[in-house]
Amino acid sequence: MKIFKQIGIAGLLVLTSVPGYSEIDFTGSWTPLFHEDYPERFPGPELGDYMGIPVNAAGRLRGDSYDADRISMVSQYECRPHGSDYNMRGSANLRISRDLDPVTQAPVAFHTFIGFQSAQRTIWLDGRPHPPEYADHSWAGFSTGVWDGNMLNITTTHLKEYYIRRNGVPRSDQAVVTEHWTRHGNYLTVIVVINDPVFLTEPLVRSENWIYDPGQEILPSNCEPAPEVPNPPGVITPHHLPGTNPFLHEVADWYGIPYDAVRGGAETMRPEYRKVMGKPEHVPEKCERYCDCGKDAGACNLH
Amino acid sequence: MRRILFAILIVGAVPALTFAQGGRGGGRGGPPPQGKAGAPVDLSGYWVSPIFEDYRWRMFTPLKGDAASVPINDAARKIVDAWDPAKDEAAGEQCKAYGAAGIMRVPGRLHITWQDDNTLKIETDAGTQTRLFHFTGQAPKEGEPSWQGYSAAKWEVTALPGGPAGVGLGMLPRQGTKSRTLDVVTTQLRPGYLRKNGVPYGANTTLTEYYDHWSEPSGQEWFTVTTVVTDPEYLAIPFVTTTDFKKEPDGSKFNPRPCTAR
Amino acid sequence: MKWRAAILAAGVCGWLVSAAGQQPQQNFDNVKIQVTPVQKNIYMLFGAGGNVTVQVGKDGVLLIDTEFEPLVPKLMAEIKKLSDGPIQYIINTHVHGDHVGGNDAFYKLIPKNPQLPLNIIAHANVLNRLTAPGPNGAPGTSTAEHPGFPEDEYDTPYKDFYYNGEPIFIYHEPNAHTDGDSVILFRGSDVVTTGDIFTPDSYPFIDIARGGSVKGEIDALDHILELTVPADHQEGGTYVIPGHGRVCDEADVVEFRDMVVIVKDRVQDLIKKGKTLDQVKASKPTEDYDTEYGANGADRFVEAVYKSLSGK
Amino acid sequence: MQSTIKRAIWVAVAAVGALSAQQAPPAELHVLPVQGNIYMLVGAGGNITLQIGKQGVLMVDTGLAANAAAVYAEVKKLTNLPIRYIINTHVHPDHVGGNEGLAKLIPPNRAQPLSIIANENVLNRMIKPRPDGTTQQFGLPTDEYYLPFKALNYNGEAVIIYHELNAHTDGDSVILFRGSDVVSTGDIFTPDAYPFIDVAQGGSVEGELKALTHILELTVPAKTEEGGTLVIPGHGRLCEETDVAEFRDMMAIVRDRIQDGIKKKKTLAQIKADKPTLDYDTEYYRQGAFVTPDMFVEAVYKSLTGGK
Repeated sequence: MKIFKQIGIAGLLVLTSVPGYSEIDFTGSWTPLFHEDYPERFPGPELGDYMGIPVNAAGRLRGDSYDADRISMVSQYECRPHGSDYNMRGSANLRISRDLDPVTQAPVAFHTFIGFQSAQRTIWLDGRPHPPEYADHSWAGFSTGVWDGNMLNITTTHLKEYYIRRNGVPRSDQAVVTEHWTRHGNYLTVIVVINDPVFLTEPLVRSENWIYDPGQEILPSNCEPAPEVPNPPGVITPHHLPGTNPFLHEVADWYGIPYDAVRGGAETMRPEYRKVMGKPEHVPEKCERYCDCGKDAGACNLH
Repeated sequence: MRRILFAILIVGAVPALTFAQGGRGGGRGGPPPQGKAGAPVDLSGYWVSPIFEDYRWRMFTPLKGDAASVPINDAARKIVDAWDPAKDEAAGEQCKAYGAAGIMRVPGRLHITWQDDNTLKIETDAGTQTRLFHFTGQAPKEGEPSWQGYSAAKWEVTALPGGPAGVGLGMLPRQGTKSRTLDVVTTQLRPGYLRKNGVPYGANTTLTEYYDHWSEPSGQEWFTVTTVVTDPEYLAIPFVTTTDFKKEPDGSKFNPRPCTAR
Repeated sequence: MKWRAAILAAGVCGWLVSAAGQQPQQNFDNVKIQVTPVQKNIYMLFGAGGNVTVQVGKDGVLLIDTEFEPLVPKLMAEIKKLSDGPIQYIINTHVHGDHVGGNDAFYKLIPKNPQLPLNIIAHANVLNRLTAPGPNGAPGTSTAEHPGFPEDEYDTPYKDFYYNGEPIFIYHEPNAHTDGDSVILFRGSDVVTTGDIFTPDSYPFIDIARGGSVKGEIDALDHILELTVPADHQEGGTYVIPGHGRVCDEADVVEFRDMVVIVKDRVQDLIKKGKTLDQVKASKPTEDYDTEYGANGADRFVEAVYKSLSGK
Repeated sequence: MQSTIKRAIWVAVAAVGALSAQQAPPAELHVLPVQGNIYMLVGAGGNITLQIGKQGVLMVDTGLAANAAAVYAEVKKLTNLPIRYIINTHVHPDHVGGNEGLAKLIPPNRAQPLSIIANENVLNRMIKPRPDGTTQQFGLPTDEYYLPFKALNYNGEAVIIYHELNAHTDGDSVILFRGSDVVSTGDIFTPDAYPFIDVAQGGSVEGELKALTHILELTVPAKTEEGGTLVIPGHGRLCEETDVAEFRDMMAIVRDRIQDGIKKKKTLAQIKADKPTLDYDTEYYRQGAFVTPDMFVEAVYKSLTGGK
């Protein structure tokens, strides 16, 4: 009975409709694959490693001044979730859900939930405008998505200042992030493009992969800043004065890399840079740090 | 727009109508055209790969024994530890890191052209390699293994988790999404390296690639290739990476140079 | 980008305008008033100059800061859209012309009502500076010719009262941006208005000539951080209306506070090494912040920090 | 060690005394809606403050051990949401007694685990052996804080916990619910009984006065000096700023009288004989109340003379 009705309606509509296409569905639980930069993403980046970032002088000095104690001494840093641009590179699992318009069944929004610090984000698909410039910013920012075939193109504004790499290279609250999500079978590919006039000389492009993982449990995380020890007298925000950071050469020496390359910058990221990059000051015999991260699809042991 | 969408959703749910359009979903009136004629995006031109990720593994020949991020197994670990570039050179195998499973990660530029209506050609300046993507179906039975192997390509019809694209689901043929992705499956590979420092892949490797084209707000064109290396011999799970290529106005920076083992 | 420019412009005007709140030679004809609902009773209005905080409720309307005289009719029109209740309180966060410039005009526009008198509140130092004798013995401006001057001044560490169903705390922040800064907490609405102690898009203008100091500035920012309580995961909760720029919360104040502290530490270090002001400026102690807070404000900021630390 | 145990016993007795002034167990519990998210739960020992909102339940104090089950049942009548926080204003058994029972009754919740907060001095005292030699295992305030204040945001409002130095004890917390505009004082403020200044556990009259003055800073009355911020005392009725002012002034006046006596080299006995609280006894002392005028005078005297 119902079927006949449908055919009736459908027939009618088909006559009046031009070909259109439904969207890819990203909903479900996903686990990140760390097949690129595993040691950076977990257990964490080396200090002073700006490789692969088209960083400007300002961003580089912020990184040089960064003291990791900041996270524990400035209590407001303790419970921050990642910015939504960094989150797709982070080390927690991801759940994506979707709102549909009850009448048209057209997708209204995707919601992402990431276990680390309960990071939540909405990507609006209904064509709504972004808020005015004088509205408040957030870790997730304000995201709108537009479909291009099987690719969702996302634009994010209103981000809070955060970092591009967890060693102090910042991403400013003026950044505009564009993303391109697509899905191939059980693989989710997320391309993140960060445009930051404040700290980057050109867009930063990073692409991550997630694998479909139904049935995983993602719990909200509870976090309360709890300063364990008071700051040393006079210290409000720990940092290294310019030219005094003793750790900047470590990464070059540990991995046998020219120091200039470690400092990052757009010019160091072109293939032709290999011709001019110069010689490392120190080259170890063989790999000694994180050489087996991800071996047998396992975690990252330190040797 | 939503009206149309509504219509299509219903059409998708009605056998009589959708069979009439051919069961392969996605495009109407049977399978969509392949090859040059069916190209939903234009990948031809000169492209460069700026090194944003895996910088210290891609830009340099990594330290001996560094297999970080690759889900290798014990067999692979032995080969990694035994890596000796001199031996490879002596054996005339200095192109081991330039095979299909590794070449897209080698810093360099690509020149992509249509060799003919059914063959997309990718030339690399690093190692002067040539990959041919055949839109004419599966690999020949008796193929000779080579660095670049045999690549069967098709314009993806629709993304369907855990199944071939666009087939019917139960009684209802599937109304799919219009895809802009180029799917390439490469086999008949000569054993080579995923990384310059001897992280291996074996002869039974199947390389699956998805080429996705996108643009910056500025209009600057890019494509990202999602590479899935499946190698029962040396990998615990498929090795999945994404490599981003930026369009260049011309070939002035395309700089062919031979393979090197170091 | 345009937005930033506007803010900087306004900031600079604010600085140029004399304490008596005379208008800068600036045309406000095309200035549009933007209204942002912040939280519960609180709205933020912005045209040109400083941000205006508006609290509306069953009792009436409370304003913080008044921008420039020519903008007052436009501001008034927007306020009327939010509430037709009486305007009973005006609070000035500090003495600069882009924050007190509209006081007189508001006083004139607001209908007099003995039952509901208009209270204009600021720290005593704001009134003192507004009425202080001019240079070379020129007579001070009298409150007679400026009925909009804050004659309900306070000189205690804080002042509190209850309005529109919530407690309102006005804290004096000693010698921060000036010597008459007030930070206002709307405890029920959970919103803090900071005045120019906090400006997310530009370096703080530490007005040493009017009693500002970098130590007071940092103490004030730390106090603001004590007042703000973020909701889950360091976001939202207490909202912060800065002197200039967008609506913020605690995390934004932390970024700003850390910047001021880091630059202060650098300048302090250079002073210890016996560097002169010019040498300090030349060593670019704000290099990594200029792209964010505006290079054109850097020298003024560094100079203020230097003078405030060296006493020279 | 000996003295600690004695102290513990003494406090236990003290608490029961303070309680018997109001009613005898089995407790008859009453719930009074206060303002915003806040309810006052009376009858379990010290007053219990409940904050109930869209996220769950936050409790200030837990009453006597014997009443834990009854208190839990009462909370369940008000909401099915989980109990996320317990805050203890101080260490006395009529305020922390219910911790252990509640910690056992509250089902584990991975999304909103129970977290028990108090000043670190409360924890330090609670982990010491009890009179019977055993030590408490459940319901300890292991989310202790040591800074001047601790801030949370729960049920959509800021909740600020202030440490009041050496007031009623050395571990007193005053809690401000900023959105609901309610202050919970613990035993620093008890409108119808003399304060029990527990000198033995770090209390002092100066600290009491400072704490009461701080409470006056936190409270803002609405029109005509009434309403506005409401105050939940450690024991007794719901109050507001003016009630706290009355109490504070009583303390200050009695303090000054005794100080004067001390200046005149009077002994404790002589000062007691002067009846420095005469004009307050009818208001703050009722037959059977735990803190007698003499105890109050003695505590003030000891606190002013450094325990002599």
